[in-house]
Amino acid sequence: MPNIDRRDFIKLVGAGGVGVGAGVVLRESIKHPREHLIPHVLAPEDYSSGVATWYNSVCSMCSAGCGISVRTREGRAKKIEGNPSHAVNQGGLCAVGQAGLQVLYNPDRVTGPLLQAAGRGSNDFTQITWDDGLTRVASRLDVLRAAGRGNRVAVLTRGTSGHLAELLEAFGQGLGTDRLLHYDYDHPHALHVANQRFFGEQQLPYYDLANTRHLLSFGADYLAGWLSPVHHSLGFAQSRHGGDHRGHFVQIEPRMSPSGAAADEWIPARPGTEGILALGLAHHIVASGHYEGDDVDAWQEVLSAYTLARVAQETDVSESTLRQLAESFANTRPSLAIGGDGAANNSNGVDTLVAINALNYLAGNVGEMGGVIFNPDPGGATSHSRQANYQTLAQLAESARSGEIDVLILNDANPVFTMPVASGFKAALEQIPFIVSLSSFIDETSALADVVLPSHTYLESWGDAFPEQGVGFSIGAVSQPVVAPLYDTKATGDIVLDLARRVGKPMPWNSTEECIKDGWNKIYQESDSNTKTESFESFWTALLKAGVWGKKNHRMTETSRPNANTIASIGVDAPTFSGDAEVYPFVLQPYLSTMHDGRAANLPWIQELPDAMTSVVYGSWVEMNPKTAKDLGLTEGDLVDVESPEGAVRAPILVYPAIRPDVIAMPIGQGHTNYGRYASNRGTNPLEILSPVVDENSGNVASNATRVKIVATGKHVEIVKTSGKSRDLGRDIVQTTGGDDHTAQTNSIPITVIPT
Amino acid sequence: MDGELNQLKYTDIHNDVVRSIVETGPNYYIALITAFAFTLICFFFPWFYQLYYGIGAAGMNHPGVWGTYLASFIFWIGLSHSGTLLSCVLHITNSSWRKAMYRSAEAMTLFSLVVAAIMVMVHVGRPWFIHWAAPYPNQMEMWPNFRSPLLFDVMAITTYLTGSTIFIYMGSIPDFAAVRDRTQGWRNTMYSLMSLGWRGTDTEWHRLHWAYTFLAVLIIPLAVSVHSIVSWDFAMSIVPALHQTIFAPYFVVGAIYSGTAGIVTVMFVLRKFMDFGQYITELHFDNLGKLLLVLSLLWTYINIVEVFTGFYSGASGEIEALNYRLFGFYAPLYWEMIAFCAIAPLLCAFKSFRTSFVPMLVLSIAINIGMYTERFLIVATSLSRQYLPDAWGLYVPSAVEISILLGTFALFTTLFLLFVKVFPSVSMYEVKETMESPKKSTPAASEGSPA
Amino acid sequence: MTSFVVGLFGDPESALAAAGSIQTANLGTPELMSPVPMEGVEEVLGEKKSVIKRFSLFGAIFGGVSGFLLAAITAVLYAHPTGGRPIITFPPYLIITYELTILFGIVFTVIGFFVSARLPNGLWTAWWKQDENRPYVPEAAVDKFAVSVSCASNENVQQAETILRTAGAEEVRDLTEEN
Amino acid sequence: MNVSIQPALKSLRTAALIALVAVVGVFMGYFIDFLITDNPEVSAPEQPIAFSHKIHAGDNEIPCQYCHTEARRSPSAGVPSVNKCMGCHNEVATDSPLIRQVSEYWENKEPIPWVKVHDLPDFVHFTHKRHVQAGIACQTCHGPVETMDKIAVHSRDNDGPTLMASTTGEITNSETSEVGATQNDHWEMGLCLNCHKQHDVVDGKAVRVDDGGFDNGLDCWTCHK
Amino acid sequence: MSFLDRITEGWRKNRKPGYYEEFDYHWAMTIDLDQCSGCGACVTACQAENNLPIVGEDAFTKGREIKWLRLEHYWEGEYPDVKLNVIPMMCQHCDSAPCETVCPVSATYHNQDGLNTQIYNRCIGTRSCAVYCPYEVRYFNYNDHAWESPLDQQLNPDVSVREKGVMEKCTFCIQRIRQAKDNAKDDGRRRVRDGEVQPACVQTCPTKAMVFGDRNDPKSQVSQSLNDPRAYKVLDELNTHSSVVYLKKVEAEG
Repeated sequence: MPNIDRRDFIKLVGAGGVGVGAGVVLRESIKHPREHLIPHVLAPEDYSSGVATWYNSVCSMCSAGCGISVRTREGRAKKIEGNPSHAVNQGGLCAVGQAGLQVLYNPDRVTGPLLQAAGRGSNDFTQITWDDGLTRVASRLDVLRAAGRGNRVAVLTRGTSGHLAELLEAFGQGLGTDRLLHYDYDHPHALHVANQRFFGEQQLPYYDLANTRHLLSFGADYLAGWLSPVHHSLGFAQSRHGGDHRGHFVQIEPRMSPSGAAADEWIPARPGTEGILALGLAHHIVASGHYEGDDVDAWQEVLSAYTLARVAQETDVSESTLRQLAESFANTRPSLAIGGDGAANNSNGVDTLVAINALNYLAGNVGEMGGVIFNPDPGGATSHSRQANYQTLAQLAESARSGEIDVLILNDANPVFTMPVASGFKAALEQIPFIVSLSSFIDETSALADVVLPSHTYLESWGDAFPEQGVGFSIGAVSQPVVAPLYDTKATGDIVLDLARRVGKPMPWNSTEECIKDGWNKIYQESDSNTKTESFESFWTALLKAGVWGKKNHRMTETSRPNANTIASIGVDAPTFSGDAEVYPFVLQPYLSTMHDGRAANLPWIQELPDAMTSVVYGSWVEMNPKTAKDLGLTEGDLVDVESPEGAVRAPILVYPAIRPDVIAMPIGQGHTNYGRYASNRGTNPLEILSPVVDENSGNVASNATRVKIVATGKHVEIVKTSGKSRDLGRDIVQTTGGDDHTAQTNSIPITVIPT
Repeated sequence: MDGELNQLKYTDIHNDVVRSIVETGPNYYIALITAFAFTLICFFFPWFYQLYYGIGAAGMNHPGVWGTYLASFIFWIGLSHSGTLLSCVLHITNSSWRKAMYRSAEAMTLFSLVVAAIMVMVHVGRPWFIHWAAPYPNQMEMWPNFRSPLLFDVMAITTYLTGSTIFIYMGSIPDFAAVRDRTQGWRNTMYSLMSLGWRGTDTEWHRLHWAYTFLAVLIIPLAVSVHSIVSWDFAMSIVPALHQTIFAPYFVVGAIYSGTAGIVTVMFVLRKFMDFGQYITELHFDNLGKLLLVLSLLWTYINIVEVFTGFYSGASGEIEALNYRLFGFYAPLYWEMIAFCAIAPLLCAFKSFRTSFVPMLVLSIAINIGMYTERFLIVATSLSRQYLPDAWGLYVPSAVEISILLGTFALFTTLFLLFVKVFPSVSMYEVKETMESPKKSTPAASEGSPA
Repeated sequence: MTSFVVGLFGDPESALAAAGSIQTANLGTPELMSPVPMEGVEEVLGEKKSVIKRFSLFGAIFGGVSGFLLAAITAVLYAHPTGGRPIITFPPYLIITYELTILFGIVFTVIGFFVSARLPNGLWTAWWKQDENRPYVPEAAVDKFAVSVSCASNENVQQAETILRTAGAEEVRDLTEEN
Repeated sequence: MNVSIQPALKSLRTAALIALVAVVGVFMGYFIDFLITDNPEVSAPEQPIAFSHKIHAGDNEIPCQYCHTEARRSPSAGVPSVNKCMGCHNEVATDSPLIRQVSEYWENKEPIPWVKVHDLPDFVHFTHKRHVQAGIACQTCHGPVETMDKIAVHSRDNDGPTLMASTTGEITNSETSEVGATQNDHWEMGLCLNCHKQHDVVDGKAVRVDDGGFDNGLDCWTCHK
Repeated sequence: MSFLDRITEGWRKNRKPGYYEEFDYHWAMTIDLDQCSGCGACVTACQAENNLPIVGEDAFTKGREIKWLRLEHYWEGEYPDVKLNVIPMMCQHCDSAPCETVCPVSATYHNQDGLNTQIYNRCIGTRSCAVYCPYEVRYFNYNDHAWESPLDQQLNPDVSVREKGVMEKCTFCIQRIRQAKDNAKDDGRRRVRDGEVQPACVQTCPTKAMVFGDRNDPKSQVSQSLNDPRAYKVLDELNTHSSVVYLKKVEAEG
């Protein structure tokens, strides 16, 4: 040991001290901090911590009305899954349905009543109390109602079905207004009209994809956007591998949709000529004697003009293909023809769909398993009667301009986004002195509101749904709150009830729940006695548990005969397009993307979901045939202006192998200017530049009837997509096998009915 | 060299070398501080930022999950070869021209290895858990996975680092002793310790000789194994254009190649700035030049074989990957590499070129640039063109990565500068050995001894 | 008390010669100190044997065995099967074996060197009595060749000095009093 | 002249000594901190209400799961809700100051912010359910809670905690008393492994099988997912 | 049990390759490409179930998306005879997985259910597994991810949120498998019933194109589906012995 003098000693002590200090700090820094255990004040009955609880409800992301089961833990919604016992989706659920959670937990939700004092569109909202907000609205309504001028109040809601719709009806009556409009951009107006005209049916028929063996789809993207995608997907799968025989699917559309990709044949007919093609097939079927009805002569006469030769020439589909199509359609039993989206959104939309109905009729698919089956009257109200088409909204705008409307009540409808700029709808709304919005989000339309009375999301509130397209029998489901409301919001129904009370027209219910229960009580009373439970309460709890209700009231074998003048009225004119073909060489086809009509654009999961066909995320694009692109000297990512007679939007080119050279396609959904952090100022909205070409029969805008031209800007952007190279260079990654005889076991669950 | 060294006496060497350690002018310190500053700014700051933000600070993505960090790792490992390896080979074949330069060559090995080890830390996503790759008993009862090529690496590099450290240290014990006697104060203390009280007795010399030889024998296979193992990090995968049997020899040759070039660079620097002109002579550059020529031919050969077999295989994956390397996004780099590593070295065929210093310096630097490119291409091209075309992607280094890459060179320089200050950068006793021992000149000696 | 007589020579030959004559004069085996390894020492002073190679061999074997066992045992201690291969997989473990063989080979060689060369100087005095003081002349590290003789008695000292001088030593030192 | 390295060493001794002291200091510091913060007496955090498990579980022999009801049917043992406390305490010892605190919380309808003592990292998904149902005593991991006035992380003595058939709360030294005796007396992976290596579940109960190896919950995904 | 016994025991037990075949379960999945419509529901379901981060547009541009399950698109032919083939690609849980051998710290290995595990808290982020995986289904956390409140309330408490520097990939929804085993034990059953456990993607698939189950149980739906003449494995030539089997798409004539 060396002799340590004082200095050394101090050094030693110092070193030791520092060392110890360092040691303590070290361990404290790597130690886990203390957490807290916060117990309940009052233990809830319906869940225990660490154990998941499931609630059955209804998905309201689109109008298909799928049943959902929501997994909750510690009172928070964790996951949405399809309700296996619900006949519409049988456990399946689409991406948007999954993303419903992000509607509930969206950071951009309106957290309480707001007042936009600083002027419309300023986005400068101030928090107000519910009472304040309601009084502001009620006072105005009260004055108008008292003066008997309730008609100066307009209610514009997103498509609501079930008893909530009835509640709104009652509210409208109470106010004395008939300006109660449901608005969904993608509501199948043409289909309703066509079926009304040909079959005389109020309801949409049920298209039995599951049992058909030959599907002819005229532009209907039944797997992604059309009516009830999940149910169609189930049917598709069932038909492909459910039975002993593999169903054959043909898709006729100018731009390949997901359904087109899944189909066995994809036939790019000239846009708008689907109806002519259908009649061509009909002509062949009748001419070749496949149809033996006693009215065959009438048919022959009306169809005589549509010879295969002419049709081939007009539709740009080879005659042989047409003949072969007609043959297989007539010979394969059962077969089914459906039409929608691309085919319906033309100036001749309704005629086209009528033609398709005729085709079904002539091939004998009406009232057949695997064909067109008529739906019974649904248990609850559906909203088609009130659905506003383009013309209705135009009228609304007109009356707003001429100052006939004092108050507009908005509920989750966003027409400012989906109406073409040419319609001048936005400007018209601004004429209305007072606008109140019940939306949960500030979207383009709500941005015009003076007062925002935010409503619950569908996961927080009561409701019910009776799927419009149905499943061949009456079916409905109750949507119950699965979590306690996050924010200071109210259920739409409760707000309306409150308003009604304040304007002195109280309704028989105190809450939405009561209203719903009341409605279901009626259904319970009507339900046939043998399956009746002993009390409504037990029925109600059973209903909530099952999450679905159905009634064995199929109209399987029913068919209908068109009368002489119906037959005579059949005929499809060539489609009309806005703009001169010389100046505007391309037809623009805006199609529904995963974001639906744009309402899902504020959900990050949907923004990050690669597009089904192009795997693009975050943004919009212009789809163009490789040949066209080559001619125009454009490559992927080149920024172009898509100019229509009405205006222009700017988006990058995406070379798309499966689209007609004379057609340009753009996805709907992006291009929001004011819809939360995830959607705003991203991509472009093709609907803006649509020309107001209207299908006179349906009164709805023909969204595929706008011609455009492409103007290169010389700029280039990188399209954000997850795909590298979308060609497998002979690497057999996706392997295929020929032949039709595949007897794989079914993966589909047979449709179940919960008896009442 | 005899021609030149004969004029010198033992004392002169002694003085030169000791001077290089004891008396350093301000220039040295300026150089050191600059190098260190660069290291801080270009290497450590970006790295700390990356530690804070995550590997996202670099340009890597999916599928390009490996990038310049790994390339640098291989590069520095490669540079480390030839230092010790060359010196061992030459020691065993005892070729005398090695002796003037091997000390600094070995130092190069040592510091390249250190830098390489640090690059591993930079590369991994959670360096604060890197110790899990080392086998030590722990309460989790978890051990590293000895089947992993990466763990081979860990083992090999640890061994190699230990080996070359010991090798260079043992070789310089006598020189420490020599310096010890010429220094005072803390230096003296330091060198007394480092020289372990070496006296230079016949016994000590004898033992040293044997130990040194054994080390050399052990280290040669080690060095070969090290870079083979590094190559297996790639070759053991089934990625097209990486899954190659030829990779081990390819990497070893490449390593020695770049290492030799590195030595040329270092030689030049020593010669220029520490004026060791008399010891590091044209002869060395001449020999190194020949070596470079041979190696470059070997390297080119292996490259051709790789491309040939790749295309000959006819497998879509292989062909696509090679196509991409030769003509794809990174193609300019590829051809740059060919120009620097396959064509330029052919100049070494001419003695006049080999014996002229500056051109050799330029060539050596060019070669190492080329070799770095090679490593980068191996990582980047193969990863961006794999089996599933839909998952193909592109990898471009980020600013942070490039800065860190430059920083590694600064780091290496710093370490090397410290080395020349502490170590006799030319081995005195071996240089003395190469000279003729002094003849007896005194008349007293002429009477002869009774032996 | 032992004293050391050290003669400094300017060239190896005469130093060797001196060493030889010292030995023939039965003054014990002299120690040679030189700046470089000297040729022909063994002819004069006889063969030298070193134990280093045994150390290296042992180290290598030890390393190899422990290397394989490390890999194998740790693998079964907490089995994590990978890639459908067996837990004890020879090809990779042979590489570990190889590396550790070399590692321990190197380490033990160094130990062998220290032991046989009795370095570090000064840590061996405890059990190497005759090591207590070992003569050293700094010139020997530069350019002189020294022959040191350890003498037990004064006459030996005289004798040694004369021999060294006659052998042509440039200088002869007696290092006795320095310790 | 002598060139032994000893003088050099001598001159370095003080420096070396200082370095040594510093290093040792670091380890000591680490260890001291360990002792302080993980010593049952010291490390037990102050709870908002000085609840005593000794009185409840020990003296009055209330079974653990009377309050921690979730333990047998949920991954998390669960903390009793305030009204659970009130369930007894609007009858029992209503006048004691501590109970008044409880009732204050109850009246204000506020939860009691208990401080978490036994805490696992977020990447560990431990389930009480399986262990309780397998008949592992709570004390096996939590230590003799019924003897603690203040809950603390229990550092084990050598014979370790015990495994027993009942989960009611009283400790019976069964034949498997060395279970969980482990090299680390801390809540770390080794603790779990040690027990899992020695036990297997035979018709729903954990029994000692001395069969190390791969199955029986040694899969990492048992807890880390 | 003495140290030596454990060694010998372990040696005896784990000598031969693929011995996990003897264990209770060997999970596998089949995907019928003839039914898959490429709608992407599975992708979102996976994101919702497994706390996959919302990485943002910037990360997508850099190619740093994290999608345990992705849809690969392969076009075939030119207009008008053009086809789009879509194939869902997720971790194939290979029985001889290239990624497992390369991990230096055994963060990924093969567990007794024949699953290819990924232990986040063990991972040190060398990313070599991602290089070795021929399917490129391993995704790396290049930075910490944030869930803007209240989006974080949706996070699944049964799944760890991964920190920066960690590799992650499809786990066949291990939390669900464990839950199913848990329930089985509650019912006093030794085995999980077929169809009792479904990963999020399988559960939500609108076309029921995916089937998941135990391959060791010959009666399970997946075992039957594995015998389908159309069954094939992607990149089978690499001998990865993957547990995800695809059923060939049918090219109908005309």
